Amino acid sequence: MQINLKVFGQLTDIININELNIQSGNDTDSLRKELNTLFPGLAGRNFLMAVDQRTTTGNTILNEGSTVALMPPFSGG
Amino acid sequence: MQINLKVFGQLTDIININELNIQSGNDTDSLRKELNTLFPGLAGRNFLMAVDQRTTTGNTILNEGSTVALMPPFSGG
Amino acid sequence: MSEKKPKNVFVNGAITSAFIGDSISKHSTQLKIGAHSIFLGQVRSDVIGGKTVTAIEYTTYNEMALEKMHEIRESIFSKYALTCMHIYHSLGRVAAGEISLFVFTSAPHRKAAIDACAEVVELIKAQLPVWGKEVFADESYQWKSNNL
Amino acid sequence: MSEKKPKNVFVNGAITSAFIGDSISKHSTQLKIGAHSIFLGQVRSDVIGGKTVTAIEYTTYNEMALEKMHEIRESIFSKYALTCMHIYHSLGRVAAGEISLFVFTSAPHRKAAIDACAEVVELIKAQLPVWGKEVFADESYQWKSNNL
Repeated sequence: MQINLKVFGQLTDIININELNIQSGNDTDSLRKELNTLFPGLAGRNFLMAVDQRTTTGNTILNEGSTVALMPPFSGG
Repeated sequence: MQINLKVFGQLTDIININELNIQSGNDTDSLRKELNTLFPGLAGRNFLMAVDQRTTTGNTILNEGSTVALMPPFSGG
Repeated sequence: MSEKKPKNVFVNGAITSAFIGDSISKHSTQLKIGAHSIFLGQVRSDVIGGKTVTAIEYTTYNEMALEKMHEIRESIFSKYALTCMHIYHSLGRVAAGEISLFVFTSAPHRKAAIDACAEVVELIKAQLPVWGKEVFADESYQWKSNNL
Repeated sequence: MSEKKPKNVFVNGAITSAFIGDSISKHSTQLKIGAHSIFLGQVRSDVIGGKTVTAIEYTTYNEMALEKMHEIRESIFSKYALTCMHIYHSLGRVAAGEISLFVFTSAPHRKAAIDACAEVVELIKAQLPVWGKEVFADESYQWKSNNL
Protein backbone atom coordinates (compact mmCIF):
# COMPACT_ATOMS: atom_id res chain seq x y z
CA MET A 1 0.00 0.00 0.00
CA GLN A 2 1.02 3.61 -0.37
CA ILE A 3 1.93 5.75 2.62
CA ASN A 4 3.00 9.35 3.03
CA LEU A 5 6.51 9.63 4.49
CA LYS A 6 7.75 12.78 6.25
CA VAL A 7 11.44 13.19 7.05
CA PHE A 8 12.87 15.52 9.71
CA GLY A 9 16.09 16.86 11.16
CA GLN A 10 19.37 15.14 10.38
CA LEU A 11 17.53 12.38 8.46
CA THR A 12 16.97 14.88 5.66
CA ASP A 13 20.75 14.61 5.08
CA ILE A 14 20.18 10.94 4.17
CA ILE A 15 16.77 11.06 2.49
CA ASN A 16 17.12 14.26 0.50
CA ILE A 17 13.46 15.15 0.52
CA ASN A 18 11.08 16.26 3.27
CA GLU A 19 8.02 14.41 2.11
CA LEU A 20 7.39 11.55 -0.32
CA ASN A 21 4.81 8.88 -1.12
CA ILE A 22 6.21 5.36 -1.03
CA GLN A 23 5.02 1.77 -1.11
CA SER A 24 5.14 0.06 2.27
CA GLY A 25 4.38 -3.23 3.97
CA ASN A 26 1.48 -3.17 6.42
CA ASP A 27 3.33 -2.29 9.62
CA THR A 28 6.15 -0.03 10.82
CA ASP A 29 8.63 -2.91 11.25
CA SER A 30 8.36 -3.81 7.58
CA LEU A 31 8.50 -0.15 6.59
CA ARG A 32 11.69 0.27 8.60
CA LYS A 33 13.29 -2.67 6.76
CA GLU A 34 12.27 -1.27 3.39
CA LEU A 35 13.65 2.15 4.29
CA ASN A 36 16.98 0.61 5.37
CA THR A 37 17.21 -1.02 1.95
CA LEU A 38 16.27 2.13 0.06
CA PHE A 39 18.45 4.44 2.20
CA PRO A 40 21.46 2.53 3.58
CA GLY A 41 22.59 5.69 5.38
CA LEU A 42 19.76 5.12 7.88
CA ALA A 43 21.65 2.14 9.36
CA GLY A 44 22.46 2.82 12.99
CA ARG A 45 20.52 6.08 13.03
CA ASN A 46 18.38 6.72 16.06
CA PHE A 47 14.86 7.82 15.17
CA LEU A 48 11.26 7.38 16.23
CA MET A 49 8.36 6.83 13.88
CA ALA A 50 5.08 8.65 14.32
CA VAL A 51 2.03 7.25 12.55
CA ASP A 52 -0.66 9.83 11.86
CA GLN A 53 0.97 12.12 14.44
CA ARG A 54 1.12 9.52 17.22
CA THR A 55 4.56 8.42 18.34
CA THR A 56 4.86 4.64 18.08
CA THR A 57 6.54 2.58 20.75
CA GLY A 58 6.31 -0.95 19.27
CA ASN A 59 5.43 -2.30 15.86
CA THR A 60 2.35 -0.45 14.59
CA ILE A 61 -0.17 -1.28 11.86
CA LEU A 62 -0.18 0.99 8.81
CA ASN A 63 -3.16 1.76 6.63
CA GLU A 64 -3.41 2.95 3.04
CA GLY A 65 -2.61 6.66 3.12
CA SER A 66 -1.11 6.65 6.63
CA THR A 67 1.33 9.45 7.32
CA VAL A 68 4.59 8.19 8.81
CA ALA A 69 7.10 10.65 10.20
CA LEU A 70 10.75 9.76 10.77
CA MET A 71 11.86 11.77 13.80
CA PRO A 72 15.45 11.88 15.07
CA PRO A 73 16.01 13.15 18.65
CA PHE A 74 14.41 16.55 19.17
CA SER A 75 16.59 19.61 19.55
CA GLY A 76 14.27 22.55 19.96
CA GLY A 77 14.68 25.42 22.37
CA MET B 1 25.69 55.88 76.45
CA GLN B 2 23.96 57.25 73.39
CA ILE B 3 23.07 55.08 70.42
CA ASN B 4 21.42 55.77 67.10
CA LEU B 5 18.14 53.86 66.73
CA LYS B 6 16.58 53.10 63.34
CA VAL B 7 13.01 51.83 63.12
CA PHE B 8 11.53 49.94 60.18
CA GLY B 9 8.31 48.49 58.81
CA GLN B 10 5.36 47.98 61.13
CA LEU B 11 7.40 49.14 64.13
CA THR B 12 7.11 52.69 62.79
CA ASP B 13 3.42 52.42 63.71
CA ILE B 14 4.52 52.10 67.37
CA ILE B 15 7.62 54.33 67.45
CA ASN B 16 6.45 57.19 65.30
CA ILE B 17 9.84 58.16 64.01
CA ASN B 18 12.29 56.44 61.67
CA GLU B 19 15.47 57.45 63.42
CA LEU B 20 16.32 58.80 66.89
CA ASN B 21 19.22 59.08 69.31
CA ILE B 22 18.51 57.52 72.70
CA GLN B 23 20.31 56.57 75.89
CA SER B 24 20.94 52.85 76.22
CA GLY B 25 22.51 50.28 78.49
CA ASN B 26 25.62 48.60 77.18
CA ASP B 27 24.08 45.60 75.42
CA THR B 28 21.07 44.75 73.24
CA ASP B 29 19.22 42.89 76.03
CA SER B 30 19.19 46.01 78.22
CA LEU B 31 18.26 48.19 75.23
CA ARG B 32 15.32 45.87 74.48
CA LYS B 33 14.07 46.24 78.08
CA GLU B 34 14.38 50.02 77.92
CA LEU B 35 12.52 50.14 74.60
CA ASN B 36 9.70 47.99 76.02
CA THR B 37 9.34 50.52 78.83
CA LEU B 38 9.44 53.55 76.52
CA PHE B 39 7.15 51.98 73.89
CA PRO B 40 4.75 49.49 75.50
CA GLY B 41 3.29 48.72 72.05
CA LEU B 42 6.47 46.76 71.29
CA ALA B 43 5.38 44.02 73.73
CA GLY B 44 4.92 40.75 71.87
CA ARG B 45 6.22 42.20 68.61
CA ASN B 46 8.57 40.03 66.61
CA PHE B 47 11.68 41.88 65.50
CA LEU B 48 15.41 41.42 65.05
CA MET B 49 18.05 43.93 66.07
CA ALA B 50 20.96 44.76 63.81
CA VAL B 51 23.97 46.46 65.37
CA ASP B 52 26.04 48.47 62.90
CA GLN B 53 24.36 46.60 60.05
CA ARG B 54 25.03 43.11 61.42
CA THR B 55 22.03 41.08 62.45
CA THR B 56 22.39 39.94 66.06
CA THR B 57 21.48 36.47 67.21
CA GLY B 58 22.14 36.66 70.96
CA ASN B 59 22.81 39.48 73.36
CA THR B 60 25.32 41.86 71.76
CA ILE B 61 27.58 44.53 73.21
CA LEU B 62 26.79 48.14 72.26
CA ASN B 63 29.27 50.99 71.97
CA GLU B 64 28.85 54.71 72.18
CA GLY B 65 27.38 55.78 68.85
CA SER B 66 26.37 52.27 67.73
CA THR B 67 23.57 52.15 65.21
CA VAL B 68 20.81 49.74 66.22
CA ALA B 69 18.09 48.85 63.74
CA LEU B 70 14.77 47.35 64.81
CA MET B 71 13.71 45.07 61.99
CA PRO B 72 10.36 43.26 61.87
CA PRO B 73 10.05 40.30 59.44
CA PHE B 74 11.04 41.31 55.92
CA SER B 75 8.39 41.61 53.24
CA GLY B 76 10.16 42.67 50.09
CA GLY B 77 9.52 41.34 46.60
CA MET C 1 -8.32 15.39 24.86
CA SER C 2 -9.90 18.79 24.43
CA GLU C 3 -11.59 19.72 21.16
CA LYS C 4 -10.04 23.18 21.27
CA LYS C 5 -7.87 23.98 18.27
CA PRO C 6 -4.20 23.97 19.31
CA LYS C 7 -2.80 27.48 19.66
CA ASN C 8 0.09 28.42 17.41
CA VAL C 9 3.42 28.77 19.22
CA PHE C 10 5.73 29.24 16.26
CA VAL C 11 7.10 32.53 15.01
CA ASN C 12 9.32 33.14 12.02
CA GLY C 13 12.85 34.09 12.97
CA ALA C 14 14.02 35.56 16.26
CA ILE C 15 11.78 36.64 19.15
CA THR C 16 12.52 40.31 19.81
CA SER C 17 13.01 41.92 23.20
CA ALA C 18 10.33 44.47 22.25
CA PHE C 19 7.86 41.61 21.79
CA ILE C 20 8.82 40.22 25.19
CA GLY C 21 8.41 43.65 26.81
CA ASP C 22 4.97 44.02 25.20
CA SER C 23 3.93 40.58 26.41
CA ILE C 24 4.89 41.54 29.96
CA SER C 25 3.05 44.87 29.82
CA LYS C 26 -0.18 43.16 28.70
CA HIS C 27 -0.39 41.53 32.13
CA SER C 28 -0.65 44.77 34.08
CA THR C 29 -4.44 44.55 34.02
CA GLN C 30 -4.38 41.04 35.52
CA LEU C 31 -4.60 42.11 39.14
CA LYS C 32 -4.57 38.60 40.59
CA ILE C 33 -1.09 37.94 39.26
CA GLY C 34 1.70 38.25 41.82
CA ALA C 35 4.54 36.49 40.00
CA HIS C 36 5.82 35.97 36.48
CA SER C 37 8.50 33.50 35.50
CA ILE C 38 10.16 33.81 32.11
CA PHE C 39 12.61 31.57 30.33
CA LEU C 40 14.44 32.75 27.23
CA GLY C 41 16.60 30.52 25.06
CA GLN C 42 19.30 32.50 23.27
CA VAL C 43 21.38 31.13 20.39
CA ARG C 44 24.89 30.51 21.66
CA SER C 45 27.89 31.09 19.46
CA ASP C 46 29.60 27.80 20.31
CA VAL C 47 32.96 26.98 18.78
CA ILE C 48 32.92 23.40 17.49
CA GLY C 49 36.03 21.94 15.88
CA GLY C 50 37.40 25.43 15.28
CA LYS C 51 34.23 26.69 13.60
CA THR C 52 31.88 29.23 15.17
CA VAL C 53 28.09 28.83 15.22
CA THR C 54 26.56 31.94 13.65
CA ALA C 55 22.90 30.86 13.64
CA ILE C 56 20.49 28.02 14.31
CA GLU C 57 17.89 27.06 11.73
CA TYR C 58 14.82 25.50 13.26
CA THR C 59 12.33 23.20 11.55
CA THR C 60 9.33 21.38 12.99
CA TYR C 61 6.65 18.82 12.31
CA ASN C 62 4.04 21.52 12.66
CA GLU C 63 0.76 19.61 13.19
CA MET C 64 2.32 17.21 15.66
CA ALA C 65 4.20 19.96 17.49
CA LEU C 66 1.04 22.02 17.99
CA GLU C 67 -0.81 18.97 19.25
CA LYS C 68 2.07 18.17 21.63
CA MET C 69 2.20 21.79 22.83
CA HIS C 70 -1.53 21.60 23.51
CA GLU C 71 -1.02 18.45 25.62
CA ILE C 72 1.84 20.11 27.52
CA ARG C 73 -0.34 23.18 28.13
CA GLU C 74 -3.20 21.07 29.49
CA SER C 75 -0.96 19.02 31.76
CA ILE C 76 0.72 22.14 33.17
CA PHE C 77 -2.58 23.92 33.82
CA SER C 78 -3.93 20.86 35.59
CA LYS C 79 -0.79 20.60 37.76
CA TYR C 80 -0.10 24.25 38.68
CA ALA C 81 -2.32 27.13 39.85
CA LEU C 82 -1.44 29.40 36.93
CA THR C 83 -3.24 32.50 35.75
CA CYS C 84 -1.81 32.23 32.24
CA MET C 85 0.99 30.84 30.12
CA HIS C 86 2.46 31.97 26.81
CA ILE C 87 4.96 30.04 24.73
CA TYR C 88 6.78 31.09 21.56
CA HIS C 89 9.36 29.12 19.62
CA SER C 90 11.22 30.35 16.56
CA LEU C 91 11.28 28.60 13.20
CA GLY C 92 13.77 29.37 10.45
CA ARG C 93 17.06 31.14 11.04
CA VAL C 94 17.92 32.75 14.38
CA ALA C 95 21.32 34.41 14.64
CA ALA C 96 23.71 33.95 17.57
CA GLY C 97 22.69 36.35 20.35
CA GLU C 98 19.04 36.29 19.31
CA ILE C 99 16.22 34.62 21.20
CA SER C 100 14.53 31.46 19.90
CA LEU C 101 12.39 30.34 22.86
CA PHE C 102 10.16 32.39 25.16
CA VAL C 103 8.22 30.66 27.94
CA PHE C 104 6.16 32.94 30.17
CA THR C 105 4.08 31.75 33.14
CA SER C 106 2.08 33.91 35.53
CA ALA C 107 0.37 33.02 38.80
CA PRO C 108 -0.90 34.58 42.01
CA HIS C 109 2.10 33.09 43.87
CA ARG C 110 5.70 32.58 42.83
CA LYS C 111 6.10 28.85 43.37
CA ALA C 112 3.53 27.87 40.74
CA ALA C 113 4.91 30.33 38.19
CA ILE C 114 8.55 29.30 38.73
CA ASP C 115 7.97 25.54 38.81
CA ALA C 116 5.61 25.55 35.84
CA CYS C 117 8.01 27.59 33.72
CA ALA C 118 10.94 25.28 34.48
CA GLU C 119 8.85 22.19 33.74
CA VAL C 120 7.57 23.56 30.43
CA VAL C 121 11.12 24.27 29.28
CA GLU C 122 12.13 20.66 30.02
CA LEU C 123 9.06 19.29 28.24
CA ILE C 124 9.71 21.45 25.18
CA LYS C 125 13.33 20.31 24.97
CA ALA C 126 12.39 16.63 25.38
CA GLN C 127 9.05 16.28 23.62
CA LEU C 128 8.48 19.00 21.04
CA PRO C 129 9.23 17.77 17.49
CA VAL C 130 11.60 20.60 16.58
CA TRP C 131 15.08 20.26 15.12
CA GLY C 132 17.87 22.81 15.21
CA LYS C 133 20.68 22.97 12.69
CA GLU C 134 23.76 24.84 13.91
CA VAL C 135 25.07 26.83 10.97
CA PHE C 136 28.73 27.91 10.88
CA ALA C 137 30.17 31.03 9.29
CA ASP C 138 31.10 29.09 6.11
CA GLU C 139 27.48 27.80 5.84
CA SER C 140 28.49 24.26 6.77
CA TYR C 141 26.41 22.92 9.65
CA GLN C 142 25.86 20.29 12.28
CA TRP C 143 22.61 19.17 13.88
CA LYS C 144 22.04 20.47 17.39
CA SER C 145 21.58 17.96 20.20
CA ASN C 146 19.79 18.78 23.45
CA ASN C 147 21.07 18.02 26.94
CA LEU C 148 18.12 16.40 28.68
CA MET D 1 34.13 39.85 51.96
CA SER D 2 34.99 41.72 48.79
CA GLU D 3 36.06 45.36 48.92
CA LYS D 4 33.88 46.15 45.91
CA LYS D 5 31.26 48.80 46.56
CA PRO D 6 27.82 47.18 46.69
CA LYS D 7 25.85 47.79 43.50
CA ASN D 8 22.58 49.64 43.84
CA VAL D 9 19.50 47.47 43.26
CA PHE D 10 16.78 49.94 44.20
CA VAL D 11 14.67 51.97 41.80
CA ASN D 12 12.03 54.54 42.65
CA GLY D 13 8.54 53.32 41.86
CA ALA D 14 7.54 50.58 39.45
CA ILE D 15 9.88 48.71 37.11
CA THR D 16 8.56 49.21 33.57
CA SER D 17 8.22 46.55 30.89
CA ALA D 18 10.24 48.79 28.56
CA PHE D 19 13.11 48.70 31.05
CA ILE D 20 12.87 44.90 31.20
CA GLY D 21 12.83 44.66 27.39
CA ASP D 22 15.91 46.90 27.20
CA SER D 23 17.72 44.80 29.80
CA ILE D 24 17.06 41.69 27.73
CA SER D 25 18.23 43.30 24.49
CA LYS D 26 21.54 44.34 26.04
CA HIS D 27 22.48 40.66 26.28
CA SER D 28 22.39 40.01 22.53
CA THR D 29 26.12 40.71 22.28
CA GLN D 30 26.90 38.12 24.97
CA LEU D 31 27.37 35.19 22.63
CA LYS D 32 28.17 32.64 25.33
CA ILE D 33 24.72 32.99 26.87
CA GLY D 34 22.28 30.21 26.01
CA ALA D 35 19.61 30.78 28.64
CA HIS D 36 18.01 33.61 30.57
CA SER D 37 15.72 33.17 33.56
CA ILE D 38 13.62 36.08 34.73
CA PHE D 39 11.43 36.50 37.77
CA LEU D 40 9.03 39.42 38.05
CA GLY D 41 7.07 40.27 41.16
CA GLN D 42 3.83 42.09 40.35
CA VAL D 43 1.70 43.89 42.94
CA ARG D 44 -1.45 41.86 43.49
CA SER D 45 -4.75 43.54 44.15
CA ASP D 46 -5.71 41.31 47.06
CA VAL D 47 -9.03 41.81 48.82
CA ILE D 48 -8.50 41.78 52.59
CA GLY D 49 -11.47 42.20 54.93
CA GLY D 50 -13.52 43.68 52.10
CA LYS D 51 -10.85 46.24 51.16
CA THR D 52 -8.84 46.12 47.96
CA VAL D 53 -5.08 46.63 47.82
CA THR D 54 -4.35 49.42 45.33
CA ALA D 55 -0.59 49.74 45.86
CA ILE D 56 2.37 48.60 47.93
CA GLU D 57 4.75 51.12 49.44
CA TYR D 58 8.24 49.75 49.92
CA THR D 59 10.87 50.99 52.34
CA THR D 60 14.32 49.59 53.11
CA TYR D 61 17.31 49.85 55.39
CA ASN D 62 19.41 50.94 52.45
CA GLU D 63 23.01 50.40 53.59
CA MET D 64 22.25 47.01 55.09
CA ALA D 65 20.15 45.92 52.11
CA LEU D 66 22.90 46.75 49.64
CA GLU D 67 25.45 44.90 51.74
CA LYS D 68 23.09 41.89 51.96
CA MET D 69 22.45 42.00 48.22
CA HIS D 70 26.19 42.00 47.66
CA GLU D 71 26.54 38.88 49.84
CA ILE D 72 23.69 37.18 47.97
CA ARG D 73 25.33 38.05 44.65
CA GLU D 74 28.68 36.61 45.73
CA SER D 75 27.17 33.40 47.08
CA ILE D 76 25.14 32.87 43.88
CA PHE D 77 28.10 33.48 41.58
CA SER D 78 30.20 31.04 43.58
CA LYS D 79 27.47 28.39 43.42
CA TYR D 80 26.22 28.66 39.81
CA ALA D 81 28.00 28.97 36.45
CA LEU D 82 26.36 32.27 35.55
CA THR D 83 27.39 34.77 32.90
CA CYS D 84 25.61 37.63 34.61
CA MET D 85 22.86 38.59 37.04
CA HIS D 86 20.79 41.77 37.41
CA ILE D 87 18.46 42.56 40.26
CA TYR D 88 16.10 45.51 40.69
CA HIS D 89 13.69 46.15 43.55
CA SER D 90 11.26 49.04 43.79
CA LEU D 91 11.10 51.52 46.64
CA GLY D 92 8.19 53.84 47.25
CA ARG D 93 4.73 53.31 45.82
CA VAL D 94 4.01 50.62 43.22
CA ALA D 95 0.41 50.33 42.03
CA ALA D 96 -1.44 47.02 41.68
CA GLY D 97 -0.56 45.48 38.31
CA GLU D 98 2.88 47.08 38.29
CA ILE D 99 6.20 45.29 38.76
CA SER D 100 8.26 45.73 41.93
CA LEU D 101 10.93 43.02 41.62
CA PHE D 102 13.00 42.00 38.60
CA VAL D 103 15.57 39.21 38.92
CA PHE D 104 17.44 38.31 35.73
CA THR D 105 20.07 35.55 35.48
CA SER D 106 21.92 34.46 32.36
CA ALA D 107 24.15 31.47 31.75
CA PRO D 108 25.53 29.28 28.99
CA HIS D 109 23.11 26.51 30.05
CA ARG D 110 19.57 26.62 31.34
CA LYS D 111 19.92 24.78 34.65
CA ALA D 112 22.28 27.34 36.18
CA ALA D 113 20.15 30.28 35.02
CA ILE D 114 16.87 28.75 36.24
CA ASP D 115 18.14 27.48 39.60
CA ALA D 116 20.07 30.68 40.38
CA CYS D 117 17.07 32.88 39.60
CA ALA D 118 14.74 30.85 41.82
CA GLU D 119 17.26 30.85 44.68
CA VAL D 120 17.84 34.61 44.46
CA VAL D 121 14.10 35.25 44.69
CA GLU D 122 13.88 33.15 47.87
CA LEU D 123 16.91 34.89 49.39
CA ILE D 124 15.48 38.33 48.62
CA LYS D 125 12.13 37.45 50.20
CA ALA D 126 13.77 35.99 53.32
CA GLN D 127 16.87 38.12 53.86
CA LEU D 128 16.61 41.53 52.24
CA PRO D 129 15.63 44.24 54.76
CA VAL D 130 12.70 45.60 52.80
CA TRP D 131 9.18 46.18 54.07
CA GLY D 132 6.00 46.46 52.05
CA LYS D 133 2.92 48.32 53.20
CA GLU D 134 -0.27 47.26 51.43
CA VAL D 135 -2.29 50.41 50.83
CA PHE D 136 -6.07 50.20 50.34
CA ALA D 137 -8.27 52.47 48.23
CA ASP D 138 -9.21 54.55 51.31
CA GLU D 139 -5.47 55.04 52.16
CA SER D 140 -5.70 52.77 55.19
CA TYR D 141 -3.06 50.03 55.08
CA GLN D 142 -1.70 46.80 56.47
CA TRP D 143 1.87 45.56 56.51
CA LYS D 144 2.63 42.87 53.95
CA SER D 145 3.89 39.51 55.16
CA ASN D 146 5.91 37.13 52.98
CA ASN D 147 5.24 33.42 52.55
CA LEU D 148 8.63 31.79 53.01
